[in-house]
Amino acid sequence: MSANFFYTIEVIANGLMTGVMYSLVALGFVLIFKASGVFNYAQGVMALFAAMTLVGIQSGQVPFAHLINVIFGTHLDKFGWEVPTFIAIILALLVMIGFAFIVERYILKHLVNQDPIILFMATIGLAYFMEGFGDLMWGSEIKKLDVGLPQGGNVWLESATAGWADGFYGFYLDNLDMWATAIAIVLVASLIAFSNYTKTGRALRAVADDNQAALSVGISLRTIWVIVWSLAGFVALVAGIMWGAKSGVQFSLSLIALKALPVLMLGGFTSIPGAIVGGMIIGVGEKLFEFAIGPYIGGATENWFAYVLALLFLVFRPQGLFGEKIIERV
Amino acid sequence: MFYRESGDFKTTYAKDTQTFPIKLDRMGYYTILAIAFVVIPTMLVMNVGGGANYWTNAILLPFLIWAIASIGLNILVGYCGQLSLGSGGFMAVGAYASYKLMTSFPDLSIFIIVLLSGAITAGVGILFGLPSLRIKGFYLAVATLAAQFFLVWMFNKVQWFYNYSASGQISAPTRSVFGFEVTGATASAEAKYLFCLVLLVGVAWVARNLTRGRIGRSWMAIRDMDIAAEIIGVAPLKTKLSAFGISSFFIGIAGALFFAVYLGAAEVGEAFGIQKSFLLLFMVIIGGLGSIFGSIIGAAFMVLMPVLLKNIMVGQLNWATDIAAHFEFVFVGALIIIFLILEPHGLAQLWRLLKEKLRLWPFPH
Amino acid sequence: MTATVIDGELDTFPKLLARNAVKFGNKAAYREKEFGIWQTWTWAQTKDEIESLALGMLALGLNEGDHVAIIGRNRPYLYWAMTAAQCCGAIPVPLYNDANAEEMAYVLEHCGARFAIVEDQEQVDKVIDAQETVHGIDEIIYLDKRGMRKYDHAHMNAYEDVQAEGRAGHHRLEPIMQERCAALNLDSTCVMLYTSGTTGRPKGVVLSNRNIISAASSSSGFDHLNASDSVLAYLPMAWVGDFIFSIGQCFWTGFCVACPESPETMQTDLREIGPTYFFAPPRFFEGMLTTVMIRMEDANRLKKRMFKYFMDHAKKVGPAMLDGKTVNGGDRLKYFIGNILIYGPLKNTLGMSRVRVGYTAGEAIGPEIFEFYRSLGINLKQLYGQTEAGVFVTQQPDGEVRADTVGVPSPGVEVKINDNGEVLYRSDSSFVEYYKNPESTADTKDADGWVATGDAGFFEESSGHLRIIDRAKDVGKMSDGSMFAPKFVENKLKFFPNILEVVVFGNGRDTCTAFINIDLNAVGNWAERNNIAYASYQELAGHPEVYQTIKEHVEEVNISVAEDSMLSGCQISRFLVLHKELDADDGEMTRTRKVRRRIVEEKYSDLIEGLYNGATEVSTETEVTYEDGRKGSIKATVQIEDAKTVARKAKAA
Amino acid sequence: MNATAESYVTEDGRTIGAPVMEMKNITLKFGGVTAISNISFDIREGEIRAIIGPNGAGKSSMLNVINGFYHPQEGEIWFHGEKRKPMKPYQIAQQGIARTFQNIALFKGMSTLDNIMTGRFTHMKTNMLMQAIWKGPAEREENLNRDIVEHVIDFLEIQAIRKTPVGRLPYGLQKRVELGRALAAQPKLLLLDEPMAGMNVEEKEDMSRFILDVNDEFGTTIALIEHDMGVVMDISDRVVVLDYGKKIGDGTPDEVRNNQDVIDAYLGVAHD
Repeated sequence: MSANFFYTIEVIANGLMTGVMYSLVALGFVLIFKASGVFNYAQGVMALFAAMTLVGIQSGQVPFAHLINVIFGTHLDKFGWEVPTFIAIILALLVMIGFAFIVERYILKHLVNQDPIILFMATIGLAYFMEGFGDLMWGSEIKKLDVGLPQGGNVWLESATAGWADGFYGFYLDNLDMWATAIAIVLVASLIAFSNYTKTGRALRAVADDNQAALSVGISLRTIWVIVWSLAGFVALVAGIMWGAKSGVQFSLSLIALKALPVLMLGGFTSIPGAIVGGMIIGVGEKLFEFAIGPYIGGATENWFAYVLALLFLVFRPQGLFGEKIIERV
Repeated sequence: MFYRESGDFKTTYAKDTQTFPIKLDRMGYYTILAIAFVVIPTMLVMNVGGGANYWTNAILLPFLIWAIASIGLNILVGYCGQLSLGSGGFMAVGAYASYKLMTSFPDLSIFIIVLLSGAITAGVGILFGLPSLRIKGFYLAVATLAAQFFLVWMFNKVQWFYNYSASGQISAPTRSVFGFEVTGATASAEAKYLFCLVLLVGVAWVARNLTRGRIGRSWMAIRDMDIAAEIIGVAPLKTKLSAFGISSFFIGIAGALFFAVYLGAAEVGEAFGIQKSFLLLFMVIIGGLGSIFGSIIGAAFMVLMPVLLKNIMVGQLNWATDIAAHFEFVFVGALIIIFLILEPHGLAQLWRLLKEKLRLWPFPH
Repeated sequence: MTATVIDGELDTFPKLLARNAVKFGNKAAYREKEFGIWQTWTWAQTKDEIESLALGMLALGLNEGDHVAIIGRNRPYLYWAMTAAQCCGAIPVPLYNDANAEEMAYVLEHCGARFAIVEDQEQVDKVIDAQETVHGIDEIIYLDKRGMRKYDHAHMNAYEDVQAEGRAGHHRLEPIMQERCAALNLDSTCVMLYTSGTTGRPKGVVLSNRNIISAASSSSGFDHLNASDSVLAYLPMAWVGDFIFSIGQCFWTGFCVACPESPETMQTDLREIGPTYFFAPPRFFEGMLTTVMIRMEDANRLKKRMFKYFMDHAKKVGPAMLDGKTVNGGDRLKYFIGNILIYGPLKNTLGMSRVRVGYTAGEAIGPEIFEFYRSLGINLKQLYGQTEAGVFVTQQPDGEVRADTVGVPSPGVEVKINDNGEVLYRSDSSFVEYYKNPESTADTKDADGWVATGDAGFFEESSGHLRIIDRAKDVGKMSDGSMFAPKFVENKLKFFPNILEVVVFGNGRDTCTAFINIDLNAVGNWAERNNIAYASYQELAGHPEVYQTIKEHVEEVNISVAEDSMLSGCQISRFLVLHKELDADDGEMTRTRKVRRRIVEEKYSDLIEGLYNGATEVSTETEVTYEDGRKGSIKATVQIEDAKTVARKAKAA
Repeated sequence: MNATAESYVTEDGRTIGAPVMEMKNITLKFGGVTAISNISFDIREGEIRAIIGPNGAGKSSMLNVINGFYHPQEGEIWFHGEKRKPMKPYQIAQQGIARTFQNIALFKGMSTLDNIMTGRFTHMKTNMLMQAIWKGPAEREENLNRDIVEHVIDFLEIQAIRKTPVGRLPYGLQKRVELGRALAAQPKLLLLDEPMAGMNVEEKEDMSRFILDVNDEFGTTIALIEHDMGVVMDISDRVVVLDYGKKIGDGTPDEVRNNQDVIDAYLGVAHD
């Protein structure tokens, strides 16, 4: 066993864990798409916004402090208290639920019978809006997010595996990544349980299959939308915490979230397992590609690898890995 | 109100299908052309108000160039119904193509260079359009992100594209048309302006011609109902690729101008990042999907609006620039949503409705 | 007055055609909206088309003096057919294309048509139906080939095929045509037109070239019509006015005649063409004004107020400005602004912005309606005329236009009033005779050439303009001996947009009463806005609120009628809203939509009785004819309402 | 050529020619489901050929096979005496087969005129460069085709809605515009999928008249699916009856009317 083999294993493991993070964002897309047919481009920005809100609440920031200051000439900054992490998470979640209400009330309601492509473009607008709004509310500087998750490499694993081969210094895996993976798995499991074993969950699935059927069950479509957007907000919050803890809360977070798009294309827009498997494939694929080929072509291939992979994949299987075959009716 | 159409009747199909069938519109069109080609250049030469360079750089050039790009994207999205988020990447192709051509063939007229850059971009566009046969809707939109990220990465990493310069930047040497310098540091404001204007008028004219006839109808047929289009003999792939090609041709021209005439020097990630793709998409949505006129006013709107916001918030209210920038995001985002809800066909449709009202005046309908 | 001298060279239509083809060779003669654009024929092309058809008909054996029936809506081809018939020495007889088979059969039989040139399958079918009883129609030529493939073509040809044959045989046939044309002169029959006739069967009015050409030339001179003018031909081709405009004046001056795409698109086509010379019956202007008002109802308040403000101003100064009277600068400026904001756009949407000379005739036009158009700056004038006169008896010169007169005698026309108050005229344009009807001819036209119009009227002393009161035989006396002029009152009532048609009774009685037809368009619109549901005309007509509105109109008219001492006895004391619309298909009106009073009186005698015996409602049953010719009947209980009248003023000493 | 291939003249004087399209032993399956099973029939030049059958009988699938949306697993299609290779729908359109859809498939964003102009697509040849320049060949071609389209508009009596966006038209008119689009292609074979579905009696009469006129004036061969038996029996020359993907009758309206299998299928006799 050469060191290279173990390094490859390490890359794969890292890829898997990154992939889980992608999946986490992708899950939000899938939830909304299944229930309302909206392809929510703003999912990434929602994660960013959720993370910013969390940090803001946690650190006792005064919302819109900059704006209030320039308008009224005040010098507001912080309230001077710090909110315990758990309570801050609950509050941030409430904000995201409130946000879901607003989206349904002011946007979706008015776009009910529009083309999917129009809805998609509306969510791009929403993404822009939220990005500006989040910056206005909490400031645009890079923030550090600490919810008490362990950071840094796992020393135990590294030292335990060091020396398995010549020139191999042991597996380097990030503690946070491992935690994130665990949380993501719990989240996915609970989502699946939710949609299979609760009344609301079943209603959500009914809506995905047939709007009329759902109406006959007696749940209003608008309620469903609020629920799924709230759920998506929750998922975004979790994703935001993970990504934010890893690389700080900043604008690029919303771009990382874009990676969820190729994940979805691979996994299919309507499949939760698809989102997970797709995330893994993308995560592992891009890390391996960078590891194996990156150095020869200038590196930073993660920027595009996922998209190109998804593109090529789609040409041969337009419905994605788990999507249903599209039959054109005449 | 101002329309007097009675007695303005058509005796041939050519007159019936002309671009401005109403006399007043025709007159308005000629007036705008006269202002654009005579009045504005004169004012620039005379430097009326002393801000010729500011006006050219802050408003006129960006407007003209974005209008070209916007017409390009509108052909793909508005006419052919293929959503693309890769426009920034295609602009970059135009920019780098023009850079390579300018540095490789110093004697070539910049006019030819710009057109060639467009042609090269068209080729790249067609390549990335190939999957459109199998992928539809926002699947395709996401797929075009591949073009965006891959192309930007490529221009960043492959040194040949920027002639191995240390900074990784490209900068435009001085080149001229008919003896007038239009690129480089010494080019005059009016020369740059006129050069871009001529190209915009040319692009708009070609776009109008393409969209009014057989090809335009085949694009719209694919957009409105691809199955029915196929049944009357429209070959889907060929049609979509032609839209990708033409669209990218225009976007490539815009990219070349954006780099060579407007920026002068550029770094790919910054100048042609994904934000540019979205900006262009917003121009098309706000201006009006499926309207050449809409593309132009959409570009005007998206160029003017930030300048205006900045002037008000930074210039008048003395706010910090970053707050103004955040506001711009909020404003643009809200505007997009509002337009999609209230008027999915954008400013062009509002204009059409207004015109319809004026034509019916004093009657309400 | 002297008649216009007709140049000997231009005494027939083939000669006028030849002149125009040279003089106006490349100028548009006829246009028609077809296939989406205005197809245009120059005079040179027109000549070729006409002659080809003439040659083709010669080949089919058309003889001198034959009658050629022409049936269809206004289309250049059918106008050409008229001249083509003349080129063969035959006489064109245009027929009302909406006539039913029975009416058509009568006219075809009466004129003894040998050829029929018809528009389409529908008209072909009518002619074929008529052929069961009418013999002597040897050839049918149809314009539209659609659906015609299966017909027996032994004596039937497509228009273009006839033309093709004519072109093919032009060497052989042209000399014959030249010969026939040369044989024509001023006294040859130009056209035969059937009067719709308010009573009895239609009569064929024979008009010579002298009649038509003198009428065309003097009227063109009167209004300075010239080759740059244009007109929209949309009134029935069988009507004399259309013949004078679309053939007579058109050939005389060389102006352009435009035909609409279809009757439904007439308004749009009018707007597109924007004619400079326009004729329409009062009914048309009335309908148009009603539409304007209805459409303005939905405008926002600002626009409505603006409209009212400027229209009020226009009423004040518009007609005066049109007549060239002095108007002060401020008013002129205000009118100028109004012209930009309201009048100009309004005229434009109505298609009237280029109208230089507009005429209305046939019936009196409401002063408000008349003033409305004049105040907008449209030079709308009135004329008085009839088929027998080649249209023109009197007309209003520019600058002397009023709603209540019909103008001065047209050039070359002598007019006098006989002892009974009946208007008589004499001119070069007066008809030759009624075809195959010497008694009627003698009744109407005396040995000296004076033609009785059947209308009562008088010359106003102050202006020298003629005023028409009513049909001479309809002007009667009430039981107290005062004058009964129903038309006078009817017209006043008809000026309300809600009222479409009125019939006033009272001859030999103490009081006047009336039948009223509401305008379904205007009242229906009102009902819709007020959430009043109705399923039929009958239901709407019987609605109490409608009655109330009509009652207000009637009372308003009574006040105005009372002001005229001679006619104040004609106030309406009781009225009813009729349960069905008066209809030409039921014989209640003529095809030109004039009420046949006698038939109405007979048919609704029970209702009239109710009006005079004080009943508050009458149950009745009425026979109706449906569009497809089936007969049926409708039952109704009609309400009768009283209206306030004003006490008579003491008669002026 | 055998005896059946010879042309004959109908009672109303139209000439019906040899078969233009022959379906030979067509079988079409979706997964395990057999939509069409071993069906053969032909369509003769100049005739109006109806395909009828209860819901789910495979009628629409048959039309989809004819114009290339579905590719049958077995069987041959002969068009104008040649065996047809597997083709894309647009290639089949170029061969002169046009159709209308059961659910209106107009281009919603375009006017009536543009919709029908699109029907001329296969007849227009100017290339992209000429189109871009417009003046010259492209404009000439456009105007020439406009003239043809205007004749179609005139034929269908839809002049008044020429420039109206089709989305604003009532259902009956939309159907007519769709027929116009197919007619503009001047097809050799016109397929109509339930042209009268959802129409009232008057609209049906109009549509029947148009179909008969198209056949009569232009000699267009027409194959149509229609549910209204009265209309089918009135206007068609021959009828083929499908039931559960099988052909159960084929012949003149009279023959079909008296066919026991057909009567059973329509009266709902149980299938075993």
